[in-house]
Amino acid sequence: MTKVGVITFPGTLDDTDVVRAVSRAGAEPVNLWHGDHDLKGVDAVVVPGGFSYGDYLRCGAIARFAPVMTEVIEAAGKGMPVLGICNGFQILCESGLLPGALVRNAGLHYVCKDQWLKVENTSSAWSSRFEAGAEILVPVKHGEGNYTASQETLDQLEAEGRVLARYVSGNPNGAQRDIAGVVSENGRVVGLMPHPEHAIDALTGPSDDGLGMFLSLIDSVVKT
Amino acid sequence: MTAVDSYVDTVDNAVATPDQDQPYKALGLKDDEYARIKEILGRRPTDAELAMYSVMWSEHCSYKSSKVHLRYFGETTTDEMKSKMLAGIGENAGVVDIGDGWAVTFKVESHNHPSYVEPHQGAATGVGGIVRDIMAMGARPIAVGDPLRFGPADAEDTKRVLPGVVSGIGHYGNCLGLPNIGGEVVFDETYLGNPLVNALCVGAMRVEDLHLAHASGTGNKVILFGATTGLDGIGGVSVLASESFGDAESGGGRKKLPAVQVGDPFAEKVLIECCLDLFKADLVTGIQDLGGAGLSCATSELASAGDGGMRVWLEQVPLRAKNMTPAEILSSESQERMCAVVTPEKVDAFMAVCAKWDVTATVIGEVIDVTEEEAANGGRLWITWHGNTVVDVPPRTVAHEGPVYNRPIERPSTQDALVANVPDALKRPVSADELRATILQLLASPNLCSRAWVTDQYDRYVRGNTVSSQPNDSGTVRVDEETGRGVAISTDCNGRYVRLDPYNGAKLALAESYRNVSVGGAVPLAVTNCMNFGSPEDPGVMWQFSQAVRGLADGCAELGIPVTGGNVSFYNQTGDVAILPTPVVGVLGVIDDVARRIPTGFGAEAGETLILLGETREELGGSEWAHVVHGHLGGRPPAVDLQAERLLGEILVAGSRDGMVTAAHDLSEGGLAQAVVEAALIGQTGARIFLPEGTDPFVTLFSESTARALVAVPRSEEQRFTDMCTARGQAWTRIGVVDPELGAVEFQGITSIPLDELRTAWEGTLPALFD
Amino acid sequence: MARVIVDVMPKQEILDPQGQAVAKALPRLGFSGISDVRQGKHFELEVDDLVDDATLEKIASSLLSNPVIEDFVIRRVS
Amino acid sequence: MARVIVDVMPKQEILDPQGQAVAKALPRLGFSGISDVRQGKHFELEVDDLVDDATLEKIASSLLSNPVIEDFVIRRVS
Ligand SMILES: Nc1ncnc2c1ncn2[C@@H]1O[C@H](COP(=O)(O)OP(=O)(O)O)[C@@H](O)[C@H]1O
Ligand SMILES: [Mg+2]
Repeated sequence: MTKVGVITFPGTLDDTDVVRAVSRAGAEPVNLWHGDHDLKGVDAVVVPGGFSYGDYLRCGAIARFAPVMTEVIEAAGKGMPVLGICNGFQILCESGLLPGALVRNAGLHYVCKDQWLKVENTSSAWSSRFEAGAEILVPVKHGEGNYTASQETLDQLEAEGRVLARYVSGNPNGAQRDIAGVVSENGRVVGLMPHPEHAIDALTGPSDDGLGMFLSLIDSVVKT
Repeated sequence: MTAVDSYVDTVDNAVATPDQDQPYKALGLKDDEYARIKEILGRRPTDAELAMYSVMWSEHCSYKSSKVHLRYFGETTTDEMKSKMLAGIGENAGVVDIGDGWAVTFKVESHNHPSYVEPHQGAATGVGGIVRDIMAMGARPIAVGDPLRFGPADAEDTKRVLPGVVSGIGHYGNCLGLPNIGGEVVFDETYLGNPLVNALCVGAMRVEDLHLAHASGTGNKVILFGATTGLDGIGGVSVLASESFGDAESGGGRKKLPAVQVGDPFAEKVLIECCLDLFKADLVTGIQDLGGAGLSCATSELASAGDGGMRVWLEQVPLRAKNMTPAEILSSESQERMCAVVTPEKVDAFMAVCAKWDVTATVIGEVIDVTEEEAANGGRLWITWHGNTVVDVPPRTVAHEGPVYNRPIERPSTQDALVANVPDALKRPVSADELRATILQLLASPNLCSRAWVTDQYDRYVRGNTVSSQPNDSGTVRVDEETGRGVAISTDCNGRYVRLDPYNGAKLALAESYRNVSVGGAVPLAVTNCMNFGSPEDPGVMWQFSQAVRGLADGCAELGIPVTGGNVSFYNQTGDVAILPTPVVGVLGVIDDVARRIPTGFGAEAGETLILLGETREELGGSEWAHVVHGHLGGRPPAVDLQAERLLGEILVAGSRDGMVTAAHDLSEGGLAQAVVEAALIGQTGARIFLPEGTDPFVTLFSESTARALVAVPRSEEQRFTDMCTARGQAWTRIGVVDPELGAVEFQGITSIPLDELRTAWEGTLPALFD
Repeated sequence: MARVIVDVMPKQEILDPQGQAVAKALPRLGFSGISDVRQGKHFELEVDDLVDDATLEKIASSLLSNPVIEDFVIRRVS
Repeated sequence: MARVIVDVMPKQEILDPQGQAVAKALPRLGFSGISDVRQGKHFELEVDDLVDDATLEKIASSLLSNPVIEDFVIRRVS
């Protein structure tokens, strides 16, 4: 069975939800602790949302230095699929695994709402189950999700098809070019602000559209 | 360091200087209260003892004005009502058995004054405090809520207070990873200068894991863990509940300190996880949160709830400010701290868990034996500071034997005129255009418009168990993922109704909360409350209070559900003008499978029939219509009929169990018009309403008669559902159909209003005021 | 035109969780010798020469800082 | 012991919504003559005399600021 590591930092909040989503997709979740010095043989890693270390200083700035992140950065370099959701996305940007940064929402408020996204990249390790252009409904909930990068970086991301998804029917945070998520050069590392783990069951979320990301991962691990 | 700072008042010193002047008045104590302390101790108190007594004997901690009335809750709770109650009034929070081996604990608390002074931090630390109360019961906090009240929406100060309060609640709750599943936002003139920030928390645990705050077992260690202790909120508690609000000076000649605390939600999140690990490993004998009154409260309550004896080495307390005096350490309200009693052999394991979470933990004392004589006098709490005794008191006299007042009560002479001022003569909308304009005016009014501006700042998804939250009538969370068992909660209070009739107004708050829980398909089980009132020294306010307590207690007895806890906040007034009496009532219900919850929005199936349950009478006293359109408050509130509420609840639960009902929304402020429009907007579907023949459209649309709900029933279930209603004596009226094609809400023969227009009216108000 | 700087800091007696978080992180990252960190806000204002000190004082105390929990310092830099 | 100040500001080309919100609020509160506001962070560190400038530089660039979006200035004040 595909083993997916789910990291818990002090202040991580959505780890239990990611664990639930991973199991729901048919993979085996493995809890990883911020102080761990190895990845316990997992095939992929999810860095969940929350407020690691209180998000003091800058979101993700302190978490990026945790021992487990050293392992994640190294494994990602060798092609291990890594997904950063929300605070996890912020941590991956701070770690340099993904380009750009996430700054304060344009409206200056924390925003929790159901958000439509358009999936653009369907070749990454986390998005192969989606049709290009598919619109999915997934919650966003963050105060600093405004994606920012230099114009060259943005142009490059678009040219290389590395925009994972964009916000449609309204941009909740002012993100440049409506970017909700991006993909690394090798297509293995993905970061996004919306929470697919909160859209795996219409009982507790707005849809089950998010499950596709975890199913995609399983496909990609089986393939490699 | 000044000489004053370094001076420490000891018991020896107190004995030697019996006539020394003490600033008891500045600390909020009255002459006779000070005399009583001297009598208990047989000498004058030390500074530290005086700080302890003053803070613990404050209105906020001792309930000295409310105690005689609150007893009525106990007197009216029958054994049968208690059957599901595992802990009740007197514990940190009430606990009820919800089945499948699960227990749920819940409580509302006020943080009104601090939130006026510093809205963001005041509200944030309010959330922090209630969450620790829940943890002290051994439970995992699973959801929060926030009943809020502010001055007029367009008042300048509301622009300062509301956004700060909302960001404070959001920030703290969001960082803790607790879904916010409900609350209230109410505006009224009387809350200007006295905003009400009540915070609610729900926790869950296995029945066998219930922890009560006891310090028994001689030799057991007392461990303080969590944040370090600083100068925050020194004397805050006595200031909070005293009329001299704002000018408390702490002893020791220190410069005036802010009476606010700054919270660190990250520290609290870590503390939650740490506590849960400690509970899981069974390392805790007793546990108590540190809230108002800090260590004074925690040590005296733990000691008096146990065998009565405790010894504390106060210099062991980790401090974050320099030169703190014993009195300051004992009264500090630094946040994110807990106190545990641990058997000696488990101390190392306890410390190891704290180390894993990087939580500071320190043994500060131990449980000691008391002589029979000491036990009879209230036990012994003995606190030293570098070897000198600074506190030596019977803890029961601190924690439980504070003054009790039987304050004068008098029905205000103005009450009759208020009740006589009925709304009958107010100009009513008659023409179709007038009715249409009134529907839109009410829809956009601050008390009825969409709360999304507020609730979008709260995480409602975290933990993945939220099955219903705003804008539904009640918040529902799954407790057990295997069985789907869950709880629903709602808080309500219409202060205008309570103002017109405090006894029935409190019952009406209970009725609405009960209804909100049952329209979601849950069975109401238990009640909590937060009594927000003006000054208890005003006999008219005390009349309101005593009436409201009686109304709520009698109502609970009638419904057969117990009050398991609550909170009282007095002195919410500006000058002579008190707030609307606001007994916020929270009802908790249980639903055996959350998958069958009933949503509020129409449209799960096209062409559902809309049925109005209950009877509509002409009841407009205290109504939203009178308030919004005429600025009028007078007459009698709607009649309350709890038997009818109970029947309505049973019908809804049966409808949910048998899959007969696809949506339900209760009728409350704003009446039928508001309910229909909300359910259409939430469900994003059109609907056609036919007003029953021979009725006055204005009354049908805007009356606020109670025990009513609007339900959507699939056509295939209509016969079965209405037969059930008829058989059980539930009044029902077929009142319309859901029509997805229509794109509007049509009140037949009067007006049809497009959904877009309704949405703009409903959603535009708060953003226009606060963005 | 002048540039005015306003630094806003949490009052000494008030908890500063942000500063503490940084202080705790430093040794973990291998930096030693930093005994305390406090974190506040730094504002840079482009100000007309007509704006006097009293006005700046008012702006700092009423908008840029919260006097209940914060102190501020104003500097004109050019 | 020395006190070291690090001011971290959003890069000029980066949108600064917080600063803009302040700038917009000023005229509403009756303050005129302020043409631009930018908001950043202000750190005060108590630093051992042994900590050299290169180390401070590293702390500021690797932890206190994010070079993608922020610039910083270090000052020793005592
Ligand atoms: N301060 C708040 N925090 C969270 N939810 C809120 C708040 N105020 C209102 N809500 C939610 O918005 C919805 C509408 O509120 P309200 O009109 O007061 O409900 P009702 O009339 O059914 O009691 C409910 O789901 C309620 O829980
Ligand atoms: Mg309702």
